[in-house]
Amino acid sequence: MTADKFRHLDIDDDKLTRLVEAALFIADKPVSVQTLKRELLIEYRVSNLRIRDIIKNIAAHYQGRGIELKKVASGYRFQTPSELSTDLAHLYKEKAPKYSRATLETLALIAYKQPITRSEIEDIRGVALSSQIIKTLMQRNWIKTVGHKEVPGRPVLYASTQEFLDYFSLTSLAQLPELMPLAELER
Amino acid sequence: MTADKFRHLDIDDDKLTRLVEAALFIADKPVSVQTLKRELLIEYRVSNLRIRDIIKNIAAHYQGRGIELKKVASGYRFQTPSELSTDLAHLYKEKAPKYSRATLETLALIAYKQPITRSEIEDIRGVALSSQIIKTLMQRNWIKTVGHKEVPGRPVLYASTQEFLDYFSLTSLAQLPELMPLAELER
Amino acid sequence: MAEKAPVAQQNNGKSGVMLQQVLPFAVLHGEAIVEKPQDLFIPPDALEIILEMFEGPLDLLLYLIRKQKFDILDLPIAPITTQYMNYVELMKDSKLELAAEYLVMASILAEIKSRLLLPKQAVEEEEADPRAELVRKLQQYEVIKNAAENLDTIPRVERDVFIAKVKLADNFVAKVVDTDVDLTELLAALQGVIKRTQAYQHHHIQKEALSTRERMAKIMAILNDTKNPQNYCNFSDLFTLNEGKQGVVVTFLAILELIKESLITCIQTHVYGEIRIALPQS
Repeated sequence: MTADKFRHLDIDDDKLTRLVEAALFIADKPVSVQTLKRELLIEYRVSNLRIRDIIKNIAAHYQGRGIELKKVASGYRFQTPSELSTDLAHLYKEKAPKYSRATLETLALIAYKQPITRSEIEDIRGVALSSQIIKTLMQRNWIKTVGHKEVPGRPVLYASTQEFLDYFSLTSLAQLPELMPLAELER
Repeated sequence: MTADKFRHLDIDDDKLTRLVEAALFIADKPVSVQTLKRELLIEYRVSNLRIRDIIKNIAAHYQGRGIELKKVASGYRFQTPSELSTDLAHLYKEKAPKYSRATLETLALIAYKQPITRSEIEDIRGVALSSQIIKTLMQRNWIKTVGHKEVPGRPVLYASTQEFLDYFSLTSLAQLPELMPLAELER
Repeated sequence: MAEKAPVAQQNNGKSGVMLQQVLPFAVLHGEAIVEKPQDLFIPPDALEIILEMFEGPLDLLLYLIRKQKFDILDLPIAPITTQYMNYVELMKDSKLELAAEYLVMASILAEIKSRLLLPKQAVEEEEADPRAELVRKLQQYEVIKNAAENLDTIPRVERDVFIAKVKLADNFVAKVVDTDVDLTELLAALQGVIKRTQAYQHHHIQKEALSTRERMAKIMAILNDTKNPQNYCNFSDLFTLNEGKQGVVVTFLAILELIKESLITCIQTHVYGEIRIALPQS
């Protein structure tokens, strides 16, 4: 056990549940177990395992309610179940942004084939890639640059981000739908 | 009953609870019964009384949890119970603003010419000293009062504290000018 | 129907292909388009929409192949090329800016077609199918096209799921973290002060003065200590032996300086008695 002068208070399950639940609700981005332990619970003696158990209980408590506790790439967050989306859309007069096929194809290429260069994207799609698309994806924080490919010109390599996974409520890239099986593709 | 051609669908209590709960959670501002009826439940046949009952049940469901349903002037909203504020504050750290040049000079003067009165500090700096600066330094526990100067008005004398030395990892005040280039001092 | 007639008439002279009774299925930049490529569905509104409908030559080719249920692995180059060319011609005729990629693809198709038409020599070398590279590209693109479509169906924040927002209680106050101050900042401030001191008072500040000042503050603190209600102490108590000669000198200088500044007074109640240092009686 680490001798941490801050972690000296005991906390019962009831209070721990209340604090964790409140923290998950007020955060403006997904909250990880580490964040809960390091920031919210800095004064309390509590293990990661116990925090995880508490989260599991909270998630169970919200089964079948108007909101659900969802694990995404960068942590846990409360969101509405997707089956309520049609009814809830009435509340939102501003429609969610729509993305063009070009943008979605570029995003799919970066997500599935990362790290990938711009010219590799252009090669597969068969058309030039507009800078606006890369800019949009960068501004949304869905893609990032992860260095340069060591070929002439040292082109930038793109990869997807945690925010991308969060936005699509995924915990990891492995959760992305499987690519169409085409045995001939992988030579 | 109004003959509203939109309101034709029936909705059971379970679904109504889920929708109202979700709406209360995702709204940007407090939600009124009217808003729920007019915007969220536009398609359903449901009375204000029934919506109010559902809200009452939701509020009861959150008794003793990490958040509570609160009625405010313009409607209902979820917020954290006030008794959790102290613990939740750990999640939101606010950096205090950087100290001004005036504050740092005042601190340097107190350290260097202690014990010193406020008007002596003003004389040297050539400008009036705001009370806020003294307050800031006192709150930080970097300066303290060490009595009064026996001149008319008996002004307070300020000196630096042990905490001030500790913060800057100084063993004694004598180290302060030593850290400066001697040329600077003797010019 | 009535408003379409003048358009047809107006375009009568411009388009040679057009028959008098035929209504154009699209009008673009004032020109009527009456012929459409075979097997290519063109929505009646405008050709620009068609151009936007396809993400490039690969997308268009895939459309043509899938539309006619051709086997992508056994690509019938001749009909596909004809249809593709029809489309490209149509786009060119309607003066739409055609992306260079479409023309490049046209020449690739033409080249494949001509190579397939060449009389088959005795199989001296195992030459690869001229279509192979194109087929591979089409497949590769189709996979990504499909992946993008799937990606678009995943529940998405703002569109399908909404994130809960909960307000903090009214009494909530964020923890304020103290400002960091770097020693160099303090020293810079000190330099500023010293410059001012010299400018205003022509003081010569020496290193010694500081420890005397520190000692002066310490003495004042002792006299003002709440645990010392009489506000005095014995002269001898102010000296600490283990500080050595230098410490004694510093303390003594501090006492002299404090007396000079009328901050303390010395009291001796009887001859040879203990000297007491006290705050001046006001």
